Amino acid sequence: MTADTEKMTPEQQALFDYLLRLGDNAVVLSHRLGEWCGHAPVLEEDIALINVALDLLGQARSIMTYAGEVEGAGHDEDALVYRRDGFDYRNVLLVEQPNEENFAVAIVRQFLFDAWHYELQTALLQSSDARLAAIAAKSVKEVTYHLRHSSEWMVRLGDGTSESHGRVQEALDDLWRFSGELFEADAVEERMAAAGIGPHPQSLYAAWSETVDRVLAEATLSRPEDGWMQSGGRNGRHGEHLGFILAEMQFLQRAYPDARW
Amino acid sequence: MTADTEKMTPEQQALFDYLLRLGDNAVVLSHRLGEWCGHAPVLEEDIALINVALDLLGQARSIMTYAGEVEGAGHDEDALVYRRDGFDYRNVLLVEQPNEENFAVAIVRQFLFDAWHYELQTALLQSSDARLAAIAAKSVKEVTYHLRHSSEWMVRLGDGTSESHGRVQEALDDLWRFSGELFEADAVEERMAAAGIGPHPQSLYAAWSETVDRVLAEATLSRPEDGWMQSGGRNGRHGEHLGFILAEMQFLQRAYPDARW
Amino acid sequence: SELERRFQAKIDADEKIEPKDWMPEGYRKTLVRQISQHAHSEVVGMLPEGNWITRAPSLRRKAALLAKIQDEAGHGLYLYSACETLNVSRQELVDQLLEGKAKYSSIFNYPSTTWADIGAIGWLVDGAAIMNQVPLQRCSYGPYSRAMIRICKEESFHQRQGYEIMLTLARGTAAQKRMAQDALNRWWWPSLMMFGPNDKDSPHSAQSMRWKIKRVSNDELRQKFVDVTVPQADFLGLTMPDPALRWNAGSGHYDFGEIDWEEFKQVLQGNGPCNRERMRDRNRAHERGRWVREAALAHAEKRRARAAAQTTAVAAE
Amino acid sequence: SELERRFQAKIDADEKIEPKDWMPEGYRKTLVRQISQHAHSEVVGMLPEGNWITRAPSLRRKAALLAKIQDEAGHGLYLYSACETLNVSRQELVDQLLEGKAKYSSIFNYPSTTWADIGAIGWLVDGAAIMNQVPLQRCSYGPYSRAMIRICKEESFHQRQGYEIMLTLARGTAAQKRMAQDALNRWWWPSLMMFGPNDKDSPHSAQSMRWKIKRVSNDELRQKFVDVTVPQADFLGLTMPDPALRWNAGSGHYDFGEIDWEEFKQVLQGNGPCNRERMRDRNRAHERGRWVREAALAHAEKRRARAAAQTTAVAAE
Repeated sequence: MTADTEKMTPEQQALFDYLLRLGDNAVVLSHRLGEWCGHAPVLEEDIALINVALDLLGQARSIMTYAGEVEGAGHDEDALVYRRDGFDYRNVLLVEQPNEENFAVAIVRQFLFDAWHYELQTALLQSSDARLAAIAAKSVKEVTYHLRHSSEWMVRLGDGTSESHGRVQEALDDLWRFSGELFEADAVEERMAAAGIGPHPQSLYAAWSETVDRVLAEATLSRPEDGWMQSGGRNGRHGEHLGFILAEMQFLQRAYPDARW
Repeated sequence: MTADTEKMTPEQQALFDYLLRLGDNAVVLSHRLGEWCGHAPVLEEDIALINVALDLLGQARSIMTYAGEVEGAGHDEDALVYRRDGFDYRNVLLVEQPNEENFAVAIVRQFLFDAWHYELQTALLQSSDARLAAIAAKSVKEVTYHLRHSSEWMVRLGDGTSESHGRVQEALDDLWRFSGELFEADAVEERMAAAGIGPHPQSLYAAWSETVDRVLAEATLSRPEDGWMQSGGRNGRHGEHLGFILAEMQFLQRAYPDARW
Repeated sequence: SELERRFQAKIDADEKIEPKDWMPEGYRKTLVRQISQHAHSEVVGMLPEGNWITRAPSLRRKAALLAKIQDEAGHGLYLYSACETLNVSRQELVDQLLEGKAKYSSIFNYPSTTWADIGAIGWLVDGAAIMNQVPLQRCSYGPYSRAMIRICKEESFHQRQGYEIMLTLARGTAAQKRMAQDALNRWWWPSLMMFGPNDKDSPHSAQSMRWKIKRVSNDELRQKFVDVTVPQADFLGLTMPDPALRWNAGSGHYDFGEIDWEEFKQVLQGNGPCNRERMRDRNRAHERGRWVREAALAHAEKRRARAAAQTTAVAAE
Repeated sequence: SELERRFQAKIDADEKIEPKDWMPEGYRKTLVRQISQHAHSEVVGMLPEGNWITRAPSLRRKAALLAKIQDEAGHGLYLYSACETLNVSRQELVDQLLEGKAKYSSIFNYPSTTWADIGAIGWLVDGAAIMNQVPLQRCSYGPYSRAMIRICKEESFHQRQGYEIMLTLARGTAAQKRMAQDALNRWWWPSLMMFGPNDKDSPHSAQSMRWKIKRVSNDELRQKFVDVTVPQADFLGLTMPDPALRWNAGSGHYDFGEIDWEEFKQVLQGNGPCNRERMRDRNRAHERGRWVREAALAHAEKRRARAAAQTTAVAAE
């Protein structure tokens, strides 16, 4: 599927891109969480990780359905998720980073994302786009729980044993370079902000940063220096992992294009 | 692609099945070897493993091309490899077993296979099927090298350090249950043997077993007891790994069905 | 003894035994074995289904599958809790599983190789499980009986979902229908094996029946499952992989072929297609999670110590 | 000194320096750095291409890709050997790479995200590499010069294969053409960066030129690459991602836009999209292979000891 965007107005195009960014973040992070299934460190955590995965999947479905309507090319949620190529995916790089069978990586990735996602969904409650505001009204409750869950684990692991402290600090140092992309402004984001549809990305930074500081302090972890930040995912420039995610995720839909499931 | 086999005679059908068994073994083992690329324990071994992978791939191409002709449904090598479903794959379970990022597993899997493959290709030199005999004439030289390579590593690892000895013995104990399938006779194999096209599978056992004993003795490794043997791969009953192999391998052909590469 | 007599009288009167009640050691042991096997089965059962989460063919199906597996993890938790009321810790039970000393349902030693297997597992495996579990809602041990009531309700939802996946495939393209038939072929016999040995080969049953831990015999349950399932397969337009299967008007039941008990035995002995993979996966998850569990414990300990220190400080003021 | 004078005279006369010849320490060091960087680049370069082996879209392409990567591993081996003639062990060089002390071509810190990248790497990256390497066939150091002759021959084969992949895509479906254009967009600028800083910012070059280790300047090579490659892109029907690119009839060359030297600097400093992944992959392979290398050494030692014992025994008879 190549997005057939010829008939959209520039406003619709920007909204469509914006929705894909939101939806793809949820799809890809949900996929990474799903990879833990049956392999979490403790049964309660299998349940909790699936819970977060399910919430994100639900958010993705609402957003993608709406995106398909905005696009107006007859693509439903599955068409957008299962038939779109990697360079049309708009998720931030953070969420596609692999689990490495390392719970510390999963938790740090989740925490950096949740702290941002919470601010984003809270801001979207005020969206001038009624549909997005309605989605946010449901999402914000879920995301509140996600952030609590990942924050608690940051604290447990950071202020646990010296091994766990070392592992979570290492994961934090490693993934920090993907945090900058969350706050990048570009034409799409500016247009959404101007129209009152979404918050300006930079407007979320102060609250995010405060959450991070507060949790890291309680977790006795050091906040990494802001070095060079990786970016590109939101414009379709991904790392090498996404292709493998999609090969797996999309296989059945690609192999049996005429089937309904 | 579903094999459309209605027009084949029973002899052609048996030959087609037999060729798929040969070809699929080569395709799948070649895939597993390819996964090592850039991750081998030493640069010389990157070269050696690629070499084996390339030989097997070349054999697969000759065999699949022939299989497509026997089938007579217009499938070329790529159609047979890239558009066939998992339960139509006919490789033995041994070759689909994962690398586990463990060189001992790769070497044991290869050695058990090579010791059999060498006997098979040697026997196929006498095939009443001129095409198979010609393929064997080329393959037997390659397989001779493969067997030497994997045998040498069995000895190095078995008679190396106590760590390497333990690792390779563990891999051997674990993979041994897949060795029985190599020698199983069924209607297809019996028919091939009766027609002088392929050796009877059991006729290869004595020589294989002797090779195994000789190499294990030199490697100071213990031959595992023959317990319950796993089987099913040659009849399309695979483990859970093959689906992931095919999702990756076939993705591009499945995603872009109208493309040529 | 008098205690035993009163215990059995209570059971005979269909009253529930509760954790603080006296019970014979045999009763306790049998329950621990049975409930923990059931708990382990829920946990190991997450693996063949989890295998398809990343490849589920639509978002709706993916969500349903995730939710189902989440339920199973939840069932594992209730059942471990029910077991803990019998004075055995979850840690001990999990160790028994990981060391290969405890059993789990042998059906989970078969691989899930196509998407249709997710349908077949729901339809047949959950179907057989419910057949086994419905009578256990009336089990004499209170905590187990109550866990079963909750579990059965969720399982029957899963079973309907599985059947609906099969129906979609069976009414779908030729490739989908072939996938569905293949899954039925592979899962039918193992699901019949889920009811255990024939009654004549099942010596423990009599005592369990008296204790009302087991309430219906293996063969009766199996027959009931066959009778319910065959018409469902017919409705799907799929063929049961049993040439001996036929309606017996005289008995009012379906006759069916002989189960391959050698296969059953081999799977129980660890030689099923995936026994090693399942145990390897569980053991790896356990090993890789060790530092996390240790951290959680250490942190909880630190909090307790800090809270205690604070209390002392406040008290001293 | 007299030695230095004779050394330079030999170079000026276009004679080769061989391992046993006297050479200034600076010459040796410069060569070790350059050759080992080149060797490391071959090894790290296996990763972005190896990323597509399991997904190559046809058996023919898969075989060509495997063979290409095998060649690169072989180049790595020759180059480490050439380096070893300068009294430095491969182990030292590999350790320098793994500890992040040695460089490798920064182009390999970009990800290969679509199949078209395999085409673009062959066409552009190997194309730029050849442009750099052809003059090195005339390098003053014998072993390096001879390695370059062999390597250049294989590289130009790879380059043609890469171009052919691009051609197939560019003549293919709309989706394939889009993939090809996307790959060109991503690889064009990094491949121009492969020639290094502008001559005015490349202070080491003068001495290297005198020593005939470097034979043509960065900017000259870069210009030559642009001049050769632009018509190839035209033939493919693809658009160069450089609005400033145009033919300059006066100079007889293509003018092109300014390179983003900040990006170049960041990638060199370890901030490219894949620097961490590449080093992590190499380090993991090295760690996971440690027991294998130890076993091979231990076994070789045992064989030597046994052979020696046998010789002694035979001699004693």
